[in-house]
Amino acid sequence: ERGSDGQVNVIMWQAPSTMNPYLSAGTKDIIAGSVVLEPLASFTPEGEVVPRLAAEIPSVENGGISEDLKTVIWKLQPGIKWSDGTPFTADDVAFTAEYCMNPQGGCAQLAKFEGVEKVEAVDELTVRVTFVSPRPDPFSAFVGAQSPILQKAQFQNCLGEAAPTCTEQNFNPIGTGAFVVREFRTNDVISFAANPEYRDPAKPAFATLLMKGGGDAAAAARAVLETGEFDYAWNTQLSPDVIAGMEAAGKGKNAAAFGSLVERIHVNLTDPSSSLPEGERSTIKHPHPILTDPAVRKALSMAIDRQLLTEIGYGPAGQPTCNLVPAPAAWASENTECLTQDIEAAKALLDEAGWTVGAGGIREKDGKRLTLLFQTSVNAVRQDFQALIKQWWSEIGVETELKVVDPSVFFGGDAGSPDTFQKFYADVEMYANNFEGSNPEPYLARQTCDKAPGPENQWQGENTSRYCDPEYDRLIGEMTQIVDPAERGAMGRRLNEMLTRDSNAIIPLVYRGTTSAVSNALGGVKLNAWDSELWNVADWHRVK
Amino acid sequence: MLDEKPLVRVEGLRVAFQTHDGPVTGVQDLSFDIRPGECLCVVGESGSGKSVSALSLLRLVEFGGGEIAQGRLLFQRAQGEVDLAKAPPAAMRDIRGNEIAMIFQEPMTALNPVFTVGEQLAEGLIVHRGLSRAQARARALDLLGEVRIPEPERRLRQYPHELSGGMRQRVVIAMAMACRPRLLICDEPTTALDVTIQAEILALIDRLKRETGMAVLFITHDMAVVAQMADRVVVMFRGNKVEEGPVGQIFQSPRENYTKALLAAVPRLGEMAGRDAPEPMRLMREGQVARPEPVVPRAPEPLLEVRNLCTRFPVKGGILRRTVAQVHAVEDVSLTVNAGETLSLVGESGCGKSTTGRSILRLVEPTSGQVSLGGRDILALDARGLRKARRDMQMIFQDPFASLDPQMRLLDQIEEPMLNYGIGNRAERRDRIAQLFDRVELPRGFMRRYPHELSGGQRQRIAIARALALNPRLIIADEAVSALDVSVQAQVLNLLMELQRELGISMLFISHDIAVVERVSHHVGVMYLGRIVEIGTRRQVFEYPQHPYTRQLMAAVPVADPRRRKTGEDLRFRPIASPIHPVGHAPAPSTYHEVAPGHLVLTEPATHG
Amino acid sequence: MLSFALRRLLLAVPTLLFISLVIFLLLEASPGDPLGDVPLTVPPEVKERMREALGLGQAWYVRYALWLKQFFWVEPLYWFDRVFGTGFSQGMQRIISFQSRSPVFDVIAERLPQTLTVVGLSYLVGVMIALPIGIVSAYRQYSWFDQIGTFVSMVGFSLPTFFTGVVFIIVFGIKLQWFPSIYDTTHRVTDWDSFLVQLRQMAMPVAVLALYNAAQISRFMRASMLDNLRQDYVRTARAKGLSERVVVLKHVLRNSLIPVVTVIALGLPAVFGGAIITEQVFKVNGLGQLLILAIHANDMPMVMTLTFIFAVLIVSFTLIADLLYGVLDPRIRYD
Amino acid sequence: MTDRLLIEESAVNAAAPGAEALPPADPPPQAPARSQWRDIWRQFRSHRGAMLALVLFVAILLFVAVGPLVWTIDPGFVDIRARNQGFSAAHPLGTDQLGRDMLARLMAGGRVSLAVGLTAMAVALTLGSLIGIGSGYFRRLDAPLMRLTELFLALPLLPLLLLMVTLFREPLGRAMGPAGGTFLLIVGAIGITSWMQTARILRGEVLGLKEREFILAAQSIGTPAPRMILRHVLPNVISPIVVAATLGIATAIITESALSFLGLGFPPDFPTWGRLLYDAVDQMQIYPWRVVLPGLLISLTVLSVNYIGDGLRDAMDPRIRGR
Ligand SMILES: Nc1ncnc2c1ncn2[C@@H]1O[C@H](COP(=O)(O)OP(=O)(O)OP(=O)(O)O)[C@@H](O)[C@H]1O
Ligand SMILES: Nc1ncnc2c1ncn2[C@@H]1O[C@H](COP(=O)(O)OP(=O)(O)OP(=O)(O)O)[C@@H](O)[C@H]1O
Ligand SMILES: [Mg+2]
Ligand SMILES: [Mg+2]
Ligand code: NI
Repeated sequence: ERGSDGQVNVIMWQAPSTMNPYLSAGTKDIIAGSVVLEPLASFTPEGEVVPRLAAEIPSVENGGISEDLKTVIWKLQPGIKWSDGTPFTADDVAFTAEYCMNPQGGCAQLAKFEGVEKVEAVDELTVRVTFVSPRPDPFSAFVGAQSPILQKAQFQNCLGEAAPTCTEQNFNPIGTGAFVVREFRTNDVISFAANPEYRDPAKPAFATLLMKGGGDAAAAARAVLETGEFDYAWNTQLSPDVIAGMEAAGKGKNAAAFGSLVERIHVNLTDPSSSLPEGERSTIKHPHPILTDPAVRKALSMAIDRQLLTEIGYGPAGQPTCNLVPAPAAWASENTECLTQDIEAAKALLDEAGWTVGAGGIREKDGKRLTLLFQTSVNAVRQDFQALIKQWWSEIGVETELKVVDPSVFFGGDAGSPDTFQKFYADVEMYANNFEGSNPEPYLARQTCDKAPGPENQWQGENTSRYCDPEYDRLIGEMTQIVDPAERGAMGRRLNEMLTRDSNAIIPLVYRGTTSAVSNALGGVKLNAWDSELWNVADWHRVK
Repeated sequence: MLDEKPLVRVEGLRVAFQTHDGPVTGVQDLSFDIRPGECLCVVGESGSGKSVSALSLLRLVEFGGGEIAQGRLLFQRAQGEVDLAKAPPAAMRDIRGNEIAMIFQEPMTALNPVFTVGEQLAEGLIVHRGLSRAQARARALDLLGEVRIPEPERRLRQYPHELSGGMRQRVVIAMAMACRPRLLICDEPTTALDVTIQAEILALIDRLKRETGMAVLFITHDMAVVAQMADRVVVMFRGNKVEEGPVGQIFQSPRENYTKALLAAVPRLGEMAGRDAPEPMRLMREGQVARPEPVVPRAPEPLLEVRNLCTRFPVKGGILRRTVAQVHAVEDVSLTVNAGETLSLVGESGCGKSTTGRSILRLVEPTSGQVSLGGRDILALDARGLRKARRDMQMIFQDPFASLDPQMRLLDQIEEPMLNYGIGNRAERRDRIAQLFDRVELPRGFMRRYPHELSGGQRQRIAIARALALNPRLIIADEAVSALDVSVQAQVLNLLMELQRELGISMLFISHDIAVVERVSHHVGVMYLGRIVEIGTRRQVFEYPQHPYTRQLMAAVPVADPRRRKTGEDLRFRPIASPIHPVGHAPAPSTYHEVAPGHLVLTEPATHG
Repeated sequence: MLSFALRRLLLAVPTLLFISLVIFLLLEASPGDPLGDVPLTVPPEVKERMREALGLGQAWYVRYALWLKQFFWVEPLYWFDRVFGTGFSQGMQRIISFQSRSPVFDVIAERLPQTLTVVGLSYLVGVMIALPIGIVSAYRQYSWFDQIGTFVSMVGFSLPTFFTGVVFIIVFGIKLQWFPSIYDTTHRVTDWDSFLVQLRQMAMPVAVLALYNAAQISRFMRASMLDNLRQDYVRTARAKGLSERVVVLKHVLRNSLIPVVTVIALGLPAVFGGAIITEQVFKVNGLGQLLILAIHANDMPMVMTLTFIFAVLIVSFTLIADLLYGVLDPRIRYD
Repeated sequence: MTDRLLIEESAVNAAAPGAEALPPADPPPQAPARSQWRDIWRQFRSHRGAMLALVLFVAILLFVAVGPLVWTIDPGFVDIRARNQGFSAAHPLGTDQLGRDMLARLMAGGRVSLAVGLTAMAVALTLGSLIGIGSGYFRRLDAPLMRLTELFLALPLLPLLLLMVTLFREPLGRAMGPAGGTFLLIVGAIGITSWMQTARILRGEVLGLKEREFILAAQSIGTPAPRMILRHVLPNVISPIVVAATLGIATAIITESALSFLGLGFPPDFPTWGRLLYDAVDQMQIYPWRVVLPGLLISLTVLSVNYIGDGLRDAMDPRIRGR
C-alpha cells in the first residue's frame, strides 16, 4: 500500500546539485532526477529496453520503427498524470526534445539527441522521432534516466538561455515518477514524498524518501552497514576487506551491478617528452620512442596479474578483463589470453625485440631506456594498482615513475592544464570509462584517428592513446551501415580486439561493477548499471 | 610618642634567593622597629638590601623567587600581633594595601598599562573599604588632588602612558595612600621627580604622618631627603644593618665609617660657590681619589649650536585624524655648547629637557630651528648622513635599564656602535671594549653578563661606555645619574669629568638634581614650559638667579641637614601650566635680557610668576 | 578610534576590489574546467555547447566586470526587493552557480545556519576551554596540570580532524551508539526533544573542532601569560591586597589577551568559511563543504563569491582585531 | 656652623673620612667568563622536559635517518603474499594492504615528513617574521604588507595550489629531478600559504617593542635597520615565534598529506606519515596499528618540538636563566 512503510533514507556521498538531468551530466544528479522524472523506456539490469511511460517498445516488427530505420513511433501509456494532476501527453515529449535541442541551452544530454532531426506529437499519445540518417539502434532519446520527459507546462519559459535561471523548476520538477520533491537543498539534502498521482495506486511503499549528500564512500557505507542510519548508500567503492569488515555487523550488504565500466591503461603512442615544443608534445607528429614498439606494449600487458588486481582493489565488485567492451554479451569478445600473468614470456618477448638488460636491471635499446611515467587520478585503489604494476614492470626490466593528479584537473578537460588525461603528458595512464545505453558503437567510434586529442581540437577527444589505424577507421565507417545485431556484435568484437589484444594500445585491467550498500531492512532493490540505480524505486519496500 | 608600642618589629630577618649559582642572601640578620607616627629612613648603597627588606614586610619577595629564611616580622593589628612571615595568604591579602602599603621604586613599570588611573586607584578601595564604584571614584579624585596632580578629573580617565613620569610616580603614591595604611613603605618615591614636586610629595607624606599617626618606612639614597623626612635612620651595607639612630645623631655624630663616608660624599648646593670650573665629586673609598683638578677646557670654542629649536608633537583627533592641537614640548630654544665644556639643563618634569636632547640627535624630528655640530647642519642631513653624524654625538638615556637590550650581553652591546661604523677588526674591537671596561671601572669579567645581572650604577656605566665607544665629540647625558646612589653617582660623574678633561668631550647634561648640576657644569640653562628662561655660566645662574622660576627651583632644593627642614609653608605650590596649544597657535619668539655678559633672562613672553 | 575605523573602512574598499581581481585571475589561471564533472561519455562537442551556455565564451575582463556588477549591484537590489517587496531587480541576472544553476546567494543563505551553529559553536567552545587552560598552565607553569594540558593540546593539534573525527564516529557512533554519525541539516528545533536531538547531532563535530581550535589558542595564551606574569605591575596589584584570582584574571589576563586577540580574530573568518574536513566527516553540509565542492567542480561564480565574502570577513576581522588591540592596549596609537 | 664646616672639609676633594676602613666597591666577579651558547645550553639542560624531548627528537631523527641503513627492506617492495600481516619477526610492525613493510615505510615516510615539516615551517616562519617584523618596524611598509597579508589570507588555497602545480611542477622537476622538484614545490606551497598568522602576531609584538627605549638607544648609536631587527627585535619576540614554530611543524606534516590528494605531493609510491595515516583511516577498525603508528610518530615529533621550544625559550631569556 502506498505510503505504508514510512521513510527510506538514501545517502549519496556525492551530493546532487540539481534535479534536472539536462543541465548536469553528473551521475549523482541523474540519479536524483530519476526519482521524479521518468523516460519513455528504461534499461533493465541486463541492459534490455523496457517500457516506462511508453506502452510498448517500438520495433520494426510492431511498426514502431520504419523500414528505412529513420523514424521511430512511440506509443504512450494512456492515463498517466503528472504529479500536479494534469495529464501526460505527447506534447510534453516533443517539448522535451525542443528543450534539449535548443542551441542556446547547453543541454548536457545533447548526445542523446544526436542525429535526431525532429520530434513531433502525432496525437495525444503518439510521438514520432525522425532521424537524419538510418539508425540501427534508435534507443537513445527518451530512453534511460539521462533523457526523461519534462512537463511542458512547467518548463516552457525555460528554453534556451533561460534554462539555467529557472531555479525553481530545476529544483522542483513536476514528474510522473514515484516521488515528488518536497524540499531541495542543492549539494545537501533532498526530501521526497510519495507522488499522489502515481500510476500504480499501491506504490510507492514509502511515504517519504530522504536523499542526503556529503561525506565520503567509507562514511556512506558505514551509515548503512554499521550504524543502520541509512537504508541505501550509492557508490560505496571501498577496498574489499573494509567492506567485509563492515558487512560483518550484519546490518546490510554491499551489492554490485555490472555495466560497461572498464578500468584500463592507455599507452601513449606519441612522444610526451617535455623537450618538445608546447603544442607538439603528445601529438601524432612525434611517435613515442619506445612505446611504438608493439613488443613493449605486449610485454607490459603480459606482466600484469589482473586477477590479483581485481582481488585487491574490487573484490566481488570487479572481474579481470581483457576487453574494452565487456558487455552486452553479443559484443563481449572471448579474449581471455591476457588473464594469466606471464613474466617470463614478457621478458623473452623483450629480449627478442632487442631490449637488453642494462644498468640497474633496466632494459635498453639504442640508448633508449625502458623508463615510463605512469599517471592516474588521485584514488586509493588506483594508487595501489600503480604500486603493484610498477613492481611487475620492474620485474621485466621496465622502470616506472608514478604521478597522480587531482581528479578535477585530470578529468577537467582544461586545455590550459598539462595534467589532463587528454593531454596525456605521460607514457601510460590509467582510468575507467563506460558507455551509456546498450550500444557500444559510438564508444568504439571515439578511438579513431581524428578523435586523438591535440591542439587542433583543443585537446578534446577521447582517443587518448592516439591510436591510429586506417583499417580501424574504415571498419567504424562500415559499422554505421550494419543493422543486424549479430553482425554488429561481431564487428564490435573485432574492433575491440584491435584496440586491445592486437595492438595493446589499450590494456584493459578490470571490468568494474558499481557497488552500493543496501540495508537488510530494504527490499525490492534491483541494482542497475545501465540506467539510474533508483530506476525501480517505486518497488522498494520495507522488509520486516 | 616614643614610648608607644612599636607598630612593626623586625627581628633577625634573613632573605635568600635561589639562583642558578646557589642561594644568594639578599638581607641578613636585620632587625628594626617602627612606631606609629614615626618615619624610619633606610639608606645605603645600591644592592644593599633595602628593597628586599621592604618587600619582605609585604611578603612580596616570594613572588620574585625569594624566601624569608629566618626571622620574625611582627605587626601590630587590631586583633593583636601577627607574624607576617607566617601569616596565611588570606590574612596577608587583608593587610596588603590596607594596613601596609607600598610605593614602588620604578614608577614606569609599576602601573598596569591597560587600566585607567581611576580604575587602578579604586581597586584597593573597593576591596578593603567596601566602597561602591562611585564612592571609590570620588575618593580617588580626592587622592589625586592630595598628590597635587593638575586636573585630577581628567587624569582619572587617562592611562598611565598618557602621564609624564612624574605624574605616574604621584599616582603610585596616591594608590599606596588610598586606604590610609598604618604603615607606608616608600621605596625611592621621589627619584623621578624634580625638586619642586618632590618637595610637595614629601610635605604630603609628612602631613599624613603627623595627622593620622601613620608610620613610614622610607627608602632612599638621597641624604638630603633623609634629612628632611626621617625621625630615625637605618644604614645598610651589603645586606646588613651597620648603624641605627635618630636622624640628628646620624647626621652629626655618625659612629660607623661607612655612614661617615656616605654623608661626606653628598654634594650640597652652594658648595661650589666662588669657583668657575666644575670639580670632581668626593669619593667614598680610598684608592678612588680623583685628581682634584677642576675641569678647565683648553679651547672653549662653540661645538654645538642650537638656534630657535622648536619641537611639537601633534595631538590628533576628528574624523580625518587631523592634528587638532600640538604639544609645544620645545619652544624657541637656542643654546651653545663649547668644546670641552658642559652645559646643564634643569627644570621641572615635563618641561622639555629630554625632548631638547633628543631633537638635537634627531631621535625625534624637530619642527623647526637649526642645529649645527662642528659646523655641520644636522637637520639638513639625509638618513645616511645622519647616521654618519651620530658618530660624533652620543646620548646616555634617562633610564639605563630600559635603554639596554635585555637579551644581549654587555660585550655585544658595547661592540655594537663600533660594528655599526665598521671600526677595527674583531681583535681590535675586543681590545677597545676591554679598555672601555677599565675606563668605566667595571671588571672585565662582567663582559659576558646580561644587563639584569648588574646593579643600577653598573648599568649606567655600561651605557656610558657604549656612548664613549665611538669617541664622540658631544655626549648628551639625560638624567644619567639620578637613579644612582651617592657613591656610584660620584664615580660616574667623576668619570665623565675625567673623560672631558682628557678627551675634550662636550656635554649636554640634563638633570633635576640641582646640587649635582652645580658640581659639574660650566654653563647652566633653566627650562620652563619648553623655553629656556635663564641661561648663563654656572656662577651667574647659581649665584645671581634672576628669573622667578629659577629662584623657586633653588628654594625647593632639599638640604642634607635635619636641622634645616623646610615645611610645606615654605613652598608656594602652584599648578603646572599646559604645553598643549591649538594648531594655529603661534607663540611669541623668546626675547632675552642680557643681565651680564652671557647671562640671559627671558623677558618675553612672561611664562612664569 | 572611530576615525581610525572609518579610515580603515575607506581603505578597505580598494583593498577588497584588488583582492577580488586577484582571486578572479587566480581562479581563471588555475587549471580545471566547470565541465570536469561531466562524464567522459559526453562527447566534446556537447561539452563545448555547455561551456558556452555558462557564459565562458567571453573574455575574462568582461566576466569580471559582470561579476562585479552582479555582486555589488544586482544582489543588493534583489535582497532589497525581497525585504521591501519592490521590483528593482526585475529581469536582472543574479550570480548563478555553474553546478546547480541556482543563485549563489540562495545556496549560501541555506548553508549559513548549520555552519554558524556547528563551526561557530565549536569555536566558542574552543576559545572557552583554551583560555582557562592557557591561563592555568602559565600560572602553574610545569605543574601537572600544565604538563597534561600541554600534552593533550599538542596531541590534539597534531592529529588531523579527518582522523579524530572518524575515531569519534567509531567510538561514539558505532560502538556506543550515543550520537548519530550523520548530521541532519533539515532538522528543526521546535521543542525540548528536538532540541536534544539537535544537541546530540552537534556533539561530535563540535567536540572534534573545539579540541583542535583549543589546542592552538591555548598555546598562544600560555606563552603570552608567561610573558606578562613576570611584569612589575603584577607585584603592584598584589601589594594592593588583591586576591590572586583578581591579579591573574584581571591584570595579567587583560595584558596577555593582546596577542591572543589576533589569533582569535584571525580564526573567526574561518568559522564562516567552515571547517572543510570536519564538515565532510560528519556530513554537516555547510559553507566549507560548499566551497570545496565548488572548487572541485570549478564552479567559478560560487568559488569567486564565497571567497570574496571570506575576504570581506577577513578584512573586517583584521580591522576588528586592530580596534580590539586599541581597546585592550591603550598605548597603541592609530596614526 | 657645622654645616659650613662640612662643606669646607669636603671641598678639598679628598677621600671622605672613614673611607679607608671600607671594603672595595665592587666584589670581584665570582662567575667565570661564560660563553653565551654554553650558558644557554646549560640552562637548557636543566629543563627536564626539554632534555627529554631533545632525546626523543634525536631518537626520531635517528630512526628515520639511520633506520633505513639497518632495516634495509625497500619500503616500496610489494610482497603480495604477506599482505595485512600483524607484528612478526619478518615485519616487526606488520605490513600494509599490499604487503609492504610498515617499519620501512614509517622510516621512509619520516624522512619526507620531517624534512617537509621542518623546512616548510622554517619557510613559513621566515616569511612570517620578515613580513610581520617588516610591517611592525617600518611604518611605511605597514599598510602595504598588512594588505598583502589580508590578500593571502583571502586567497582560496586549493586553486592557488593547483595553479602552482601547473606552473612549476615540470620546470622544477626538470631542474632538480622529480623528487627534489616536488620537495621544493611542497615546501614552497606550504610555506607561502601559512605565514600569515605569524606575521600578524609578530607585527603586534613589534609595534609594542618599538616603543621601548633600548630601540631608540640602538638608533642613537647608528644601528642600521637590518642589524636592529636581527639583534634587537628578533630575540625579543622569540616567544610567539616558538609557539608558531611548534604549531607550524604539525600543520606542515598534515598539509603535506593533504597536498598529495591534489596530486601536488610526492609521487604515490613515496610514503609519508601524513599519507600513511590518511590511507589507514578507512581500515582503522580492522588494522588499528596502521593509524596508530604514524599518528603516534607525528604527535611525538610535535610534542618533542614543543618541549624543545619551551626549553629554548626559557634558556634564551637571560632574565629567567639565573633561576
Ligand atoms: N629576584 C632576585 N633574585 C636574585 N637576587 C636578588 C633578587 N632581588 C634582589 N636580589 C639581590 O638582593 C640584594 C638586595 O637587593 P635590593 O633590591 O634590596 O637592593 P636595594 O638596596 O634596593 O638597591 P637599589 O638602591 O639599587 O634599589 C642585591 O644584591 C640583589 O642582587
Ligand atoms: N612622543 C611624544 N608624544 C607626545 N608628547 C610627548 C612625547 N614625548 C614627550 N611629550 C610631551 O612633551 C613634553 C616634554 O617632555 P620631555 O620628556 O622632554 O620632558 P622632560 O623635561 O624630559 O621631563 P622629565 O624630567 O620627566 O624627564 C611633555 O609634556 C610630554 O608630555
Ligand atoms: Mg631598591
Ligand atoms: Mg626626561
Ligand atoms: Ni613664578
